[in-house]
Amino acid sequence: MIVYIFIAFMFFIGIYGMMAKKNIIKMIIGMNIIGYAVNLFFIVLGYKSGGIQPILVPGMDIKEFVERAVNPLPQALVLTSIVIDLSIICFLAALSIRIYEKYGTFDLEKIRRLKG
Amino acid sequence: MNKGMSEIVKTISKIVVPFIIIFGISVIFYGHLTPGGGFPGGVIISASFVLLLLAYGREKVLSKLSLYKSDILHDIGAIMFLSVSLIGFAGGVFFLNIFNKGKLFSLWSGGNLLFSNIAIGLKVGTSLFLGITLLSMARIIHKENKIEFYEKEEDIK
Amino acid sequence: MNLIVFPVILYLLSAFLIALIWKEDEKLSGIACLSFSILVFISVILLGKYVFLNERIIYFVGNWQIPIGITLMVDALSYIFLVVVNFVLPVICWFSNSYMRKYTKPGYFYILFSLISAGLNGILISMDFFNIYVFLEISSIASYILVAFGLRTEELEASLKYTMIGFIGSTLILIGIGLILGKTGTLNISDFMSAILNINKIQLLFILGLFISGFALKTALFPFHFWLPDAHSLAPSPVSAILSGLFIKVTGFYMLVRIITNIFIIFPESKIIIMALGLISMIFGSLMAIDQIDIKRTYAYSSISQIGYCALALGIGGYYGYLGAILHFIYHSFSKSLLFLNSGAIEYRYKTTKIEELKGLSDKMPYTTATGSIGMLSISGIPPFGCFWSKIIIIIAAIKSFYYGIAFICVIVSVITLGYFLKLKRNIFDSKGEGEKFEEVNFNLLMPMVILSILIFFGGLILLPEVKIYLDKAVGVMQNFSYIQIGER
Amino acid sequence: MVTNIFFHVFLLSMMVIGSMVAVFSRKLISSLVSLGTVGMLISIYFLILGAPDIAITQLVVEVLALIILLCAITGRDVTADMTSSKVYVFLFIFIFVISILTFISYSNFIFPEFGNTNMRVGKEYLYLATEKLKSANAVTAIVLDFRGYDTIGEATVIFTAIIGVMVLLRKKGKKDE
Repeated sequence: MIVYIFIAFMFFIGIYGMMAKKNIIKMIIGMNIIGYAVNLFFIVLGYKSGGIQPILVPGMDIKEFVERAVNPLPQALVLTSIVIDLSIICFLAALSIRIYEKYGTFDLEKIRRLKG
Repeated sequence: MNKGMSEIVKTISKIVVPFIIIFGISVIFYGHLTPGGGFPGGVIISASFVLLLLAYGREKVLSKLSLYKSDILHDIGAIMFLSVSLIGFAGGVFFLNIFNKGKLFSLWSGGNLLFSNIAIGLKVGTSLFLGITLLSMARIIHKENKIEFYEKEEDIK
Repeated sequence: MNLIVFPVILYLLSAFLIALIWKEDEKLSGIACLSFSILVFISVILLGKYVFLNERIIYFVGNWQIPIGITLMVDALSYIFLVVVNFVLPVICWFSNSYMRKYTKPGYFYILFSLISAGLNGILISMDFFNIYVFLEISSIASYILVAFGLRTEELEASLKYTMIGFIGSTLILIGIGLILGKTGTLNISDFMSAILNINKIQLLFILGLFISGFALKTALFPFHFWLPDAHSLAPSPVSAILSGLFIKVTGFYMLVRIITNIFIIFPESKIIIMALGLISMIFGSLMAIDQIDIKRTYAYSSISQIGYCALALGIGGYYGYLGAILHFIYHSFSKSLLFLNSGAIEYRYKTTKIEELKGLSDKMPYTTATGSIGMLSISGIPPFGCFWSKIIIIIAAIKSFYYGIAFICVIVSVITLGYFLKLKRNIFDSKGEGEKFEEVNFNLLMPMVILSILIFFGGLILLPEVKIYLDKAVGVMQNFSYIQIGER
Repeated sequence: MVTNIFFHVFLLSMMVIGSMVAVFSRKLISSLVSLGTVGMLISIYFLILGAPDIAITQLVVEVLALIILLCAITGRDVTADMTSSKVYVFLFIFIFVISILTFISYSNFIFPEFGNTNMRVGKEYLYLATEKLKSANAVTAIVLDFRGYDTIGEATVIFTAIIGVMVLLRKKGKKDE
């Protein structure tokens, strides 16, 4: 139960960094933290207390391996969502470079050319 | 034009980078036996290229692996992985693993796991290197504050 | 039976091949992208025989059964979405073959175009929560890039705002999938449905809330609509045609339909939430669209209100409600894509889409005026054209389920829509202003618009009995299909 | 694996502090560095939770994300002003309080109990990976064979991002500009 509270704290810190900050790079950092919190949430869902990693070591018996191993499904999903977050950050870095070239600053207040 | 970092960083990275690349390749090839696989191995290899990029500056690295070559490799990796899945059509279903499965701990054990690992490793490795070099090329010349690329034509080819 | 995977694979193959070989050559990449999209349309037509023969196709990727592997499923409802999406995409690709010459490096546009179409088709055919999320991510990232394709200042900022809000939507959906994985351990929808019985209702309500807010954010229903006008009006015209014609419908509306009518069946009151959201966004969209100064912004606000129509029809439910929702989706896709292509043709000649700078188009550009006015009249619900039939059916559905107030509001909103579209038509097409006139756009830009307007013109034919059978099957899917039936067999 | 809860709580509290520093610090470079520490801690925590290849990927991907953001920052303004827009702060506090209340009151309904995971499909994956596919690493077997269709989508996501970087960093958007 405590683990979920910590993950929720990280998630809301990320959302705060994304919403309340006016600097584009700070927003990207906030998105990064949200991505970390959601990935951590997935892996924590698949944890079995005292479980071993889902990779068979030569000396181990298969029956006992299947009993004690951690749930491998969330780990397969986190592999995908880590790389999705990396590609969004890569795209946003290029976008922020481009916006810096046009506006001369990362600050969103001066960028408010679009109304509403 | 940055000429890379100090002499110490250059010599150390010259020693360390071959080991990183070998470690990345071993993570890719033994993906279905030891922890790792296509993604981690590919990302490790692109990290080693980026280390060279930071240590030696852009010209030396681009002379070895120019943007055009990494662009081609990056597409070939994607098509290879798609074709590994299309081979499954020969067995009747989209993603069928039609190769024989082999023994448990041998290298050829996972059917088409090995080929998918190699394809994904190639793709991730070259594409992240391509992305980071492009991002690092965008410099601002403060004269007229316009984005000035070093992307001269021969740089690309 | 392997045809089911072709829509996704062919578009992925076209993206990778264009990137590898034809990226630098403008003409060849356009022709390659057009030929691949026509190939996909043909494979979707061939797929039809299987879908309507044995009610639905279930396809196990890699021959792994239900809970292990990913299963793909196409039934009558997703088949209709597939046909509409894969008919409009080649038309837009044909239009952009000559329109995108104005932009530098159009080869990248065709790569991203085929990636968006791969994402849309991937969502329509898959039956696995995480698979839907991955293909949603592909099409979303490709659409973030396409909004910023012109690299002008407003487009970059609109793309930044669109990315932030799209990322929040995707994270909400991902957390919902995480909760499903945590509680039931499976990702397959039919396996999740069979494991649903031993979960308490609060858990399900929480997951349903996350999904509805995530997909409502993607489809720009009322509380989350503020990103849509900037993103759709500043993007290049073929891109805004894809975005507001197909993208918000497939990623938002189709998924809402699946979640409300097929997955979370034990919560009938979620329909009321969707009806309320649809009602507000319907009214808000049409009111905002009245005093716009830019053609494409009026179209963007009007697509917010039309999406409200579809959501309202979905919320009303019953045979007529669902039929009205599907019909309105079909006609609105055709006519909104036509309108955005039309504004693209005007921009191609006049270099601007401001209303006061465009005067008297009808004397020099007769075909563009004809197709544009057909699109405008159809969306505002004039009898012979397409959207009239769907709006009539939605009003009948509202009356049949005794929501007289809602039926009355529907009529008022369609009158307001008629108002601002007639104002637009009078100012741009029929006014006798001076200023230098440009001659008609060339054949390549014109034929896509003519095809779409012919389809809208003969919109009423879809209600003929022999065509209506397919619609009734799709409505039947919405009424009594639940994913749990797949698990039993 | 470490079982007592103290180690988990210590790492998680370090992460929360690190992410706080990352969001609230004034200079962008220091917030990036603290982002790096958060990524490192998460990679260690993945190891403890029994996910070695996720730990490798997370470590290297976090380093690359750091380098990407540094590329965006170098040569441009390095400090961010601290004032945050008032409207969003109140909106955020409102959402934060509401969700924490619902979180605490319903948490044992919503979230599965920490220790035992629902192995409904996980067990079959472990069994099938070792018996049928003869592959020792169950996670790679899932990623590439059982759910390989996801990984095609995954490879396309990286492909889209790199095409996006190429599109955004070209010199001129429109020809007539």
